[in-house]
Amino acid sequence: MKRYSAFAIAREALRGHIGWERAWRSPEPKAQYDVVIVGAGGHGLATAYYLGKNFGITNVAVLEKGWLGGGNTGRNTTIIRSNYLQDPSAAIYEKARSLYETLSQELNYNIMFSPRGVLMLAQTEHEVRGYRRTAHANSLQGVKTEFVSPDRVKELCPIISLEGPRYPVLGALWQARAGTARHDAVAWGYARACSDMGMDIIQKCEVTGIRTEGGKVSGVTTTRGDIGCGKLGIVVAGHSGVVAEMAGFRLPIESVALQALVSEPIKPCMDVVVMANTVHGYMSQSDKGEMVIGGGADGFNNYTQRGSFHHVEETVRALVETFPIISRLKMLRQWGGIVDMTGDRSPIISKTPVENCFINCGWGTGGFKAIPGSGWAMAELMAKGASPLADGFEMHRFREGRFVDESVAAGVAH
Amino acid sequence: MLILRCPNCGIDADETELAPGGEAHLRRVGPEASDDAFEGYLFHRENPRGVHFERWRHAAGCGKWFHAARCTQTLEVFGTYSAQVTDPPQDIRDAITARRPGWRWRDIE
Amino acid sequence: MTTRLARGGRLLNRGRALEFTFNGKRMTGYQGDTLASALLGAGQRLVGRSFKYHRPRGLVASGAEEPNALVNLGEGGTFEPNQRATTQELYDGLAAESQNHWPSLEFDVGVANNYVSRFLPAGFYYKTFINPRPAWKHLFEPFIRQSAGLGRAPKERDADVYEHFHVHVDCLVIGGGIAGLAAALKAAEAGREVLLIEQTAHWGGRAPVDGAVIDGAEADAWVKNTVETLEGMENVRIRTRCMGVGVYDHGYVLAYERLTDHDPHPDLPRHRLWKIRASEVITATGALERPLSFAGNDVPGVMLASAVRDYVVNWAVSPGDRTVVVTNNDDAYRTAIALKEAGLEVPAVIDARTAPEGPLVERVRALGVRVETGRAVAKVKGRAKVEGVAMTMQAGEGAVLEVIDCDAVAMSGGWSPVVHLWSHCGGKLVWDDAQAFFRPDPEKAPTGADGQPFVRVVGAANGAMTTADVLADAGADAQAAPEAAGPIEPVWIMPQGAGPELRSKMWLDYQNDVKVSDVQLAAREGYESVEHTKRYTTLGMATDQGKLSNINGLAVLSRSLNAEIPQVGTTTFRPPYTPISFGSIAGQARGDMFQPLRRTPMHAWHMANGAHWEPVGHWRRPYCYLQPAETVEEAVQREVKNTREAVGLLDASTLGKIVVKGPDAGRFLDMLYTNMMSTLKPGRCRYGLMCNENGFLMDDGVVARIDEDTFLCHTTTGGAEHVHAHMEEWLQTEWWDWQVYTANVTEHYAQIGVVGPHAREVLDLVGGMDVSKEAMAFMDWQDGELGGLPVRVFRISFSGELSYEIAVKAGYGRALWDMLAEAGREVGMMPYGTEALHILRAEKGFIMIGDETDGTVTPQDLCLDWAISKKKDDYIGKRGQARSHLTDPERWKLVGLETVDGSVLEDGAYAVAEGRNANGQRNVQGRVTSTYRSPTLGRGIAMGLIRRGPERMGEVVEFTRTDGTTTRAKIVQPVFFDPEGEKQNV
Amino acid sequence: MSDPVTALGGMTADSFADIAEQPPRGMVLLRGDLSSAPVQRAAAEVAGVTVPAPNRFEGEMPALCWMAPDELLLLCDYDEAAAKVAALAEALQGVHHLALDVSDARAVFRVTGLDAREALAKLTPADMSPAAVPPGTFRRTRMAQVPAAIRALDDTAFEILCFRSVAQYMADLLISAAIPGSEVGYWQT
Repeated sequence: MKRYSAFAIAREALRGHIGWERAWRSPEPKAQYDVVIVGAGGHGLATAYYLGKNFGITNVAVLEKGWLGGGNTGRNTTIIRSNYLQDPSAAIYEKARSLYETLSQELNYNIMFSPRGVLMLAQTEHEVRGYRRTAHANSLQGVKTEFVSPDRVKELCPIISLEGPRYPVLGALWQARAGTARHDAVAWGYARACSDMGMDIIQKCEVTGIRTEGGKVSGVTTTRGDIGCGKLGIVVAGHSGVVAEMAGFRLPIESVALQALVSEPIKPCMDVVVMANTVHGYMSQSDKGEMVIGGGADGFNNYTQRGSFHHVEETVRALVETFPIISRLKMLRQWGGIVDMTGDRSPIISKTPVENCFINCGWGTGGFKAIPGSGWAMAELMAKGASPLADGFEMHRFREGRFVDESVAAGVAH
Repeated sequence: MLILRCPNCGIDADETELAPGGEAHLRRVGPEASDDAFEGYLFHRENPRGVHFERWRHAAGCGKWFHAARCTQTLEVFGTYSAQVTDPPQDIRDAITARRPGWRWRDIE
Repeated sequence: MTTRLARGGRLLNRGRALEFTFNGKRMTGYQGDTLASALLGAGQRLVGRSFKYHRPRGLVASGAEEPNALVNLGEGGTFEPNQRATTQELYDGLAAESQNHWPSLEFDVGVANNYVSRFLPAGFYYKTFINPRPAWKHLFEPFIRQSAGLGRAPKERDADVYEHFHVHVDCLVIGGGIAGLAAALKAAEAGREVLLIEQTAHWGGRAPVDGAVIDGAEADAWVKNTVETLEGMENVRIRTRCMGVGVYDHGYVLAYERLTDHDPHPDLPRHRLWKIRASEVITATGALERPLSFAGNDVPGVMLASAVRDYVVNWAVSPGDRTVVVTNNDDAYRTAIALKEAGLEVPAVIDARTAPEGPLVERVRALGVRVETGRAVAKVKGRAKVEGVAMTMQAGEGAVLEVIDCDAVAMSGGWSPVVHLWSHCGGKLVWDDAQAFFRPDPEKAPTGADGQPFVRVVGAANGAMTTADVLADAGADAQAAPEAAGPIEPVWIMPQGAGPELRSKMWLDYQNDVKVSDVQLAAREGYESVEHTKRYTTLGMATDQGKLSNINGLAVLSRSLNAEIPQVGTTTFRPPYTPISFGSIAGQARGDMFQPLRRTPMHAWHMANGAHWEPVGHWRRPYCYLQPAETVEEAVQREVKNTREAVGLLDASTLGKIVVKGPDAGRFLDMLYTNMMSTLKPGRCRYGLMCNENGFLMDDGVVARIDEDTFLCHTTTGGAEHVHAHMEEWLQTEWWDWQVYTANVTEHYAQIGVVGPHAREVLDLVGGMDVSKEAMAFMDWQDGELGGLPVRVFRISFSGELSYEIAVKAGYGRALWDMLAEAGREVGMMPYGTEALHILRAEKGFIMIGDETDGTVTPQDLCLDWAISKKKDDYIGKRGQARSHLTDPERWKLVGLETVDGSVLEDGAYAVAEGRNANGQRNVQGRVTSTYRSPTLGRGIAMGLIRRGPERMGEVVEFTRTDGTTTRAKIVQPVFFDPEGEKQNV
Repeated sequence: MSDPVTALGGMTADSFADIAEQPPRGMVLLRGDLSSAPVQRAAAEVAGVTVPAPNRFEGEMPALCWMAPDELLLLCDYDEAAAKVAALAEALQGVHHLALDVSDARAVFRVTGLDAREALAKLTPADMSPAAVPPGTFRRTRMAQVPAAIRALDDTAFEILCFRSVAQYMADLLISAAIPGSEVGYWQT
């Protein structure tokens, strides 16, 4: 793989950029792989990457029914944070965050991780108590957060209206090392690195069936023929239920539409990410200058990548109230993705009733921030049969009443 | 933005007048139920890409619950019906069959 | 230079001159001008700088597709960035500034990027700025952000107001060109309720500009007649300045009406967002002309041929004195004709086609215009303005045949139907090879609630490109002379053999500076999906959302991949069609109307008596009542002490009150509550717990039995609606054969707590009811009269004090409150707020939903087993509570906590345990759920959940502190005050 | 005994539609099987008007409003509410039902004017066209962010019922929806 660098660009510039090689190969599928990953989104590609990097497993195919990174990886609001309440969540999101910090260097692909800091506003006494609780928990989890005063909030984000007027800002949970990254680049960077390790990323290849022998997975049937595998990882987010059904087991998952939108680009006016959960809105400003805004999720099963407009309305209403200056900005584009929600809104990284078949799903509205940690844990689980980072996220936790419930603090999972 | 006709009052209700209630025709299991049965009842929701039966409440309206048969891929509504039934009535099933021959939901066809 | 022509201008009112400023320079235009036409008319060619290379940019288009002419408009509370000059109508006093340059539009240091552009190819930032790591955050990213971003950020709160409007129609027609007018008329004549909307201020669209002849008369006449006819019909409504924003599921359409943008007014709504439910949507949104990709096609003065025509015909502005027309189709010849008719010079028409013929071509030749065929533009001469074009062979590689002097270039690469609205809700497209564009696939229309198509496309938007075809497609009875037009010849780059040097000067996306060479690079690097290419190059991601660039970019991509255009496909069309203000989306929901604010009947009294508010759901409750020179903390401590020592007055109106009645009411409540309610005696009260099916505590409150058939259930403030809905859900969807009716009567009553040693005296002073120990025991309730008002008195206590809760009809709430406050003076009564309430209950070890519970806590965790009936074989939550994790003896359970040093534990503090888990996290053994400074006991008290807590009385555990140290606290019983309950039983 | 007060003490506002909070109003909630003869008879006798069809009301005052398939709202003089409840209890002895005085639970606004319809259509997603909401309609819906009921007295006069605690919010909404000059001119006749 030719390394990317300023020098490489200079070299190519002088010869009309003819020397750039493909970021990833587009091979024909082989008949058999050690591991097949279904889904070439961030989580699937990261799983493949860490299988190779951490466990030397490189005879791997990543199958994608559309184009890589084309699902929720390329549709989210790119927030990266790890200020979660429960131990299992804090562990995997903090692992992800710390991997993000050096991912550009590791992949030799600039994913533009921007540790600009995330503010979660506390606008009721209940939220104040909730975030104080989270701050205490984080201090024991090795996650650096602090509960800051309204003055500090104003300092960090001058365009916030502290008065509310409806829900005065009483403080905020501040994670300075949280931030954002360029979502597409994360998928592309992992894809390039996987391809470079000799893995096959096969796009426009839809899995239509899962083959098993004696309760063990033996391969998949696809629109591009049968592909055998020793182990199978299902990492398909919104379509998990559909693929799980092919393998013959059910998931505690429901798929709903989640929306996001951006404004037209303006000059920098917001250097941090702000989440206002009392009024249901969060916003950051992209490097391009767009205000990036996350909307709510539909309350009904939905496989269209369109949501209901009233969620957009509620979010915009909340943000105009929180950031009065945006009222005269314009919405440039709105879109939707299909997210997979579990009973406790926390993910599933788990073995399945089918031997050698593993599943990683249920990230709901918060998957992007977890990609490196999720891939790391899934790879370890698939390679070794267990991973401390996956502990607590078993698919059967619900029958025991063992939830990883983040909604218990004032926080919501975005 | 869905519109569903509330079978209780006949109003074509805007989605913002309604409250979604999740999967329809769940059978509550009590203290005697097995772990499997209880997990199934509380967490294993149908999540089909296609024909689905679900519950809604006409919250900003007559306040009553009702059932809807809907396609989760096209959002086509095959019909709405009373919440006081344990299975989809025949006319609803027929309406679905007319639009989606060979459809299946749980053990219902 | 460019000038306003002496004659013409079909949209102008020359009688009304308007003053405006651009970058502080005073200019004059006319009523009917857009800001764009006025700028051009005033000789202002340079209107902005591009996003990446900061290249000088002029107007390219005349409408919503314009990528360059974005301005900062207005100031202060009415300042707005990125306003499109071509869609902003001119008004007197308009003040605009160009964007994205420093220090000035004419001299912009950012243009440096342009000279190093070869070092900034598509995606260059993915390949560099990688090392050293800190540099990205501190150096590269700030630089990139600063140089991006177009318009300025507003500084002030929006001075304008906005509103929504809901309508339901049979037929919504979007687009007021001749197709839309004809379709609307057709639908109206069929007797349907029709709404016709047009985004500009004018009806007719392109037809009048293009000299169409309908029913033997000029298009303008037909348009005028048709509009008058429609206006006269009862079942038709028509609106201008109203744009179709997006088409959503089930016939939901958003439209954006700009009410005062053309004529600012401080008091009237600026925008109105229409929420339309339409049985049928007809989109007649016309087509957009495509640029041609030749080197230097972004130099100011290079415009779309149709735009040149618009400026000349509509606004009598000449983009140039000598305009070269470059085309691959007949339509651009109309521009040559329009220019000649306006007395302007057309040095040449450069047509890429080898043998164009037909009436338009002949007419141009007849006008003596030189027509060069099989030719192309090699490159445009000039940097900040067009100085000429170098002509070459389209079939060749760019060898210059001749340089033709000119000061403007009118280009046409053909037309693309506007299919956005068709596509928003799932409509699919087909590639029309003959006309070289995507048009709606009638077989794959968006479908509605009934599964049937609900969107129809007519006119140019549907691929009908001549007036006659448009009218026929729209079902018009009107006739237009058939216009024989020669076939278009797709030209995706010009000349077709152009090398890298030229290709790196061919702009596809003007605003984002995406060039042919960038798309080709993306393809080469494997970004083969059209979505990959879009995201890698940012093609079509600018504020024009690729209206000009998408198809050209797509064609270049498919050529690079040696694939057919339809195989490559388009990117997804998403709303809005053009950007709409956030203000319009928020509508009226701002300030006081942001959310409903619920007020109790005593709200005004609280206001007048120093209430320090706390939002509780949509309610606002006094957190405490501030007296002069008192801090919040002091007020709370005073209120607690006074309630314990004298008597306090509490507004408890927000507590939920639900009547449950029927033969099966007792049985029903036995299922809803963990304890037994059916055995409650009329006249008595019982505290109850409510769980969800998971077994987690959901709500609590006092249930009073009114009579054999009737119960009154109190809920928490937040629980009222929720619990009522919960009850109705079970009654309607599970136990519909049970005979039970419920009613939420929360708001019918004001509820007032009189709490403290002197409570009974206060009630006696008001008079009317015997509330003595004998007459009313603890947990009794009675109907009666106080101060002449009918009341219901509950003798219940959430504080451990002698306490009465008095319910009175809301209309009398304030009256009763005033009487009690007056009477209470003698015995030192003071009102108290929610925080004092919390402390009072904590001192007694009473749990608070939301503090001790968080959705994962069971009654057993809170040692409330006494409130869980052992006799019942079922209640909601019983099965859930039997699951292994919920019966785990290691669960954290409720205890009291006493700090060893008397200090106050921090909110949410965790109890640390030995060691770390496999992920390196410190082990924990519990947490604080409530913590206060108790004025009664003069020290910190707390409740918490501790592993096996009740078994560990007396043990000392360590709790986290924000400063990193810990506080030691002893595990004790949760009841800190009056454990025997003597005070409440007096 | 002092007089009862409404949430806003009878506020009024003149916008393009006139808005006026109504004085205390007697309201009695009746839940029962509306298809059963005894319930129909009792309701009609006590109210003095016939039982309305779904989404309709009968009588301006006293009136019966259709709330749900098993719920009516009886409107009467404030002082008569208690007596009506008693009368219903009397008439429905042995019949499963629920009758309650809820007079103080709600606020009532009257919105009148040629364009009153348009002011309401700015707030509710319900179809407010004359065809969909003719006189006699009782439409329970959402207005902005709160549940409400619209009672169409005639083509230019409507009553809005909402919960008492949000009366101020409703008043603010109605006033802002009727800013003079912001008429839409959609249903003007």
